[in-house]
Amino acid sequence: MGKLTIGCFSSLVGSLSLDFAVKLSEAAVQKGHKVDLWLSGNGTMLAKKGQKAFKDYSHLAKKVQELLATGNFQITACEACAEARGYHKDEMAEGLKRFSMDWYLASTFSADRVLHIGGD
Amino acid sequence: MGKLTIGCFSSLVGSLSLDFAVKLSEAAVQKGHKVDLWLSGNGTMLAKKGQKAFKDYSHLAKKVQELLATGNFQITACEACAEARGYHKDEMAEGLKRFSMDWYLASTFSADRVLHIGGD
Amino acid sequence: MKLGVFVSDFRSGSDVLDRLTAEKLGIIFVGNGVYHATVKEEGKSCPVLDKQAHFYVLTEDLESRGFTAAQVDSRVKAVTYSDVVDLIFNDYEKAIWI
Amino acid sequence: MKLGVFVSDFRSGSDVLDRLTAEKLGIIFVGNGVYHATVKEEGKSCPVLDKQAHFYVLTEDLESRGFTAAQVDSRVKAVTYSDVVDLIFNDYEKAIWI
Amino acid sequence: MATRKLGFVIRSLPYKTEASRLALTHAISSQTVEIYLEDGDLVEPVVCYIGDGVLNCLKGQQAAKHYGVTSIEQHARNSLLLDLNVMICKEDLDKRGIPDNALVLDAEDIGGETAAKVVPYSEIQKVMESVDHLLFC
Amino acid sequence: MATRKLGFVIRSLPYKTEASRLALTHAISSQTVEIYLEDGDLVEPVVCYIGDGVLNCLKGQQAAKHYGVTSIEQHARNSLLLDLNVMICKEDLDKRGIPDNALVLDAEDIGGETAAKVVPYSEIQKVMESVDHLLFC
Repeated sequence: MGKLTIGCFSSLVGSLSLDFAVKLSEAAVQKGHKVDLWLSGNGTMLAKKGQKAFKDYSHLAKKVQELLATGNFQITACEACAEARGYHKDEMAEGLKRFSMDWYLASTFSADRVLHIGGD
Repeated sequence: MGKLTIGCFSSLVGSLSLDFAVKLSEAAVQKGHKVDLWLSGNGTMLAKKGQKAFKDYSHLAKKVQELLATGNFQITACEACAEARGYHKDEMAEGLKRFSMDWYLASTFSADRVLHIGGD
Repeated sequence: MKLGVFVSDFRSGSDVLDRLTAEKLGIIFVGNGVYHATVKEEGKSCPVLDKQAHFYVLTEDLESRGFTAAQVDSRVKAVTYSDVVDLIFNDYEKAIWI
Repeated sequence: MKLGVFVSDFRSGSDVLDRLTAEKLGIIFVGNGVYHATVKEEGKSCPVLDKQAHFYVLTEDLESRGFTAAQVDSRVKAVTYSDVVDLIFNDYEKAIWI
Repeated sequence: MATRKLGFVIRSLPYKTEASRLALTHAISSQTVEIYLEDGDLVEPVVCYIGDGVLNCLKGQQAAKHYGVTSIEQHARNSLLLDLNVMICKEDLDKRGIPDNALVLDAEDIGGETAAKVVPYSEIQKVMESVDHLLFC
Repeated sequence: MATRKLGFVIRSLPYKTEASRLALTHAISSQTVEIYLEDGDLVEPVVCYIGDGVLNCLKGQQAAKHYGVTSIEQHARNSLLLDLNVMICKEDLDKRGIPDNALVLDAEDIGGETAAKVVPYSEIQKVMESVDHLLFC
């Protein structure tokens, strides 16, 4: 069993890249791997609590909570990227962490595989 | 003097398209025109209050307030697009309105020119 | 029609641009579109500049990317945001962003 | 190296892909990359499929866009998210997203 | 009493951005715009698909099943249900080898009365010239 | 005691997305990663610019003046100030007619000791093969 670190910079709604990252995380966790998901840039939109589920928009909050409950999944948002968008500490969804970018690099240190989704 | 309606779907940070929309609005207002700015999709990120100014990121909140103060500038965010991203009514920056998409179409009805920035 | 086209990207949009026709056509390079006006590839300037059109480039976006007006193709006129407002209201009836 | 490349777009990235070499190269079409595996232009399939590589397409993204596995180029294997996890851990040492 | 015509021209691929989805939802919102206008005033959208944008019109999109989001197909059907004027560029379909029967051309089964039209690019150019404002995405 | 090498390969244009900016800020964050690691463990980034990505390296970017945001040039200078290993693809510069003197190649004036290297693509390919993980953007 291995560890996969995914970095995702893509926005919550529209690109479906965050959806990809979350679904890939789910598939990996189901196979017994550990996954770290790092949100930076517009990807930090996923970290905001209180997202309303509409049929027209990606809604990943529930799946993220299920993954967190397995204990084999961590999700961390870039602190500065979040603040720049007006997402403050008390607006973070439950179970998500906030750190500076070095957290991601530290996660890759012990990762067997890294997938960096670097654009919008 | 005319009326310009701008629609912008691009994210707050990164693409600089929202920066373009705000700077174009400013230049138009300075020349005596009226401007309506419609935020939809990821563009609604501009509507969230409490965005912290960092040097690495676009920070348009101040300029928007200055434009609002002229009385010749309106800025309205798409309600559903905002809610899907977890931006609720009480998190809106001061002076910004929220309506459904028909507000934008109504604005184009009386506009002399429309510029629709439709992608990310 | 008199159509002003904002070209905001370097590597996409040419399929749209190639087919557009207008009685008067203005092409305004903004954002990463400014590379069309400044970068030669294999020594050749960008094919879009061969189109029958009036060309403009936004000075603010040019300078943000490390270019000066002196590096702009001679067919392209450097303009400011203030000029763009006049282009929109006075020179073109419709404006699109690609 | 054994390199798995996630190709997520239809109209960009070919400049990168053309130059990449690897002892074992896997190309996994995801997102709008799935059009590489399904759309022929002027009757010709996408040039990227002529590259010496193993090709995969993510079924979920294929079906989301209105295609079925039957419409996929014969050189491309349809895979699921679960299969992609195995590709990442078992078949390729490095993975990149373009 | 006046009618302003808006031309939504969809040139983007579906899903990678929200561009085509939002174009359709905005065009559809013309149905309720009267609440902001004076009696008799109207905003009339026309939707044109060109270039890669024609790939938005494919039938059988299973985005809801796989990602829990409404497919662009469903939005296209809604636009036809509400009898919007919809045109798809024939040359761009032909170039990509897409036959008419692969497209969402009507919403008859749910009560739509107007079918989308597959037309040469020259017809779309005419639309661009005739509308009051153009909205590309 | 181990060192893991990360290859950041920047192929995107500046400004249209945050890709190149975030690649640089993430690479730079390697300077503080030790707080999360055991003594002696390191993460060592190398930054390569290929394709349109080489346009990130142009000198004289006035993004701060016009848009109030740090230019990518400034981030590139910071990466050199911190002595990161930086490579720029020669073929891609030549193709676009960009001379070396138009590039941010060092940060000597602010105390950087390591210059960026203009290298053939084959050198960058070797980097891709030698690093532990590749981060394209």
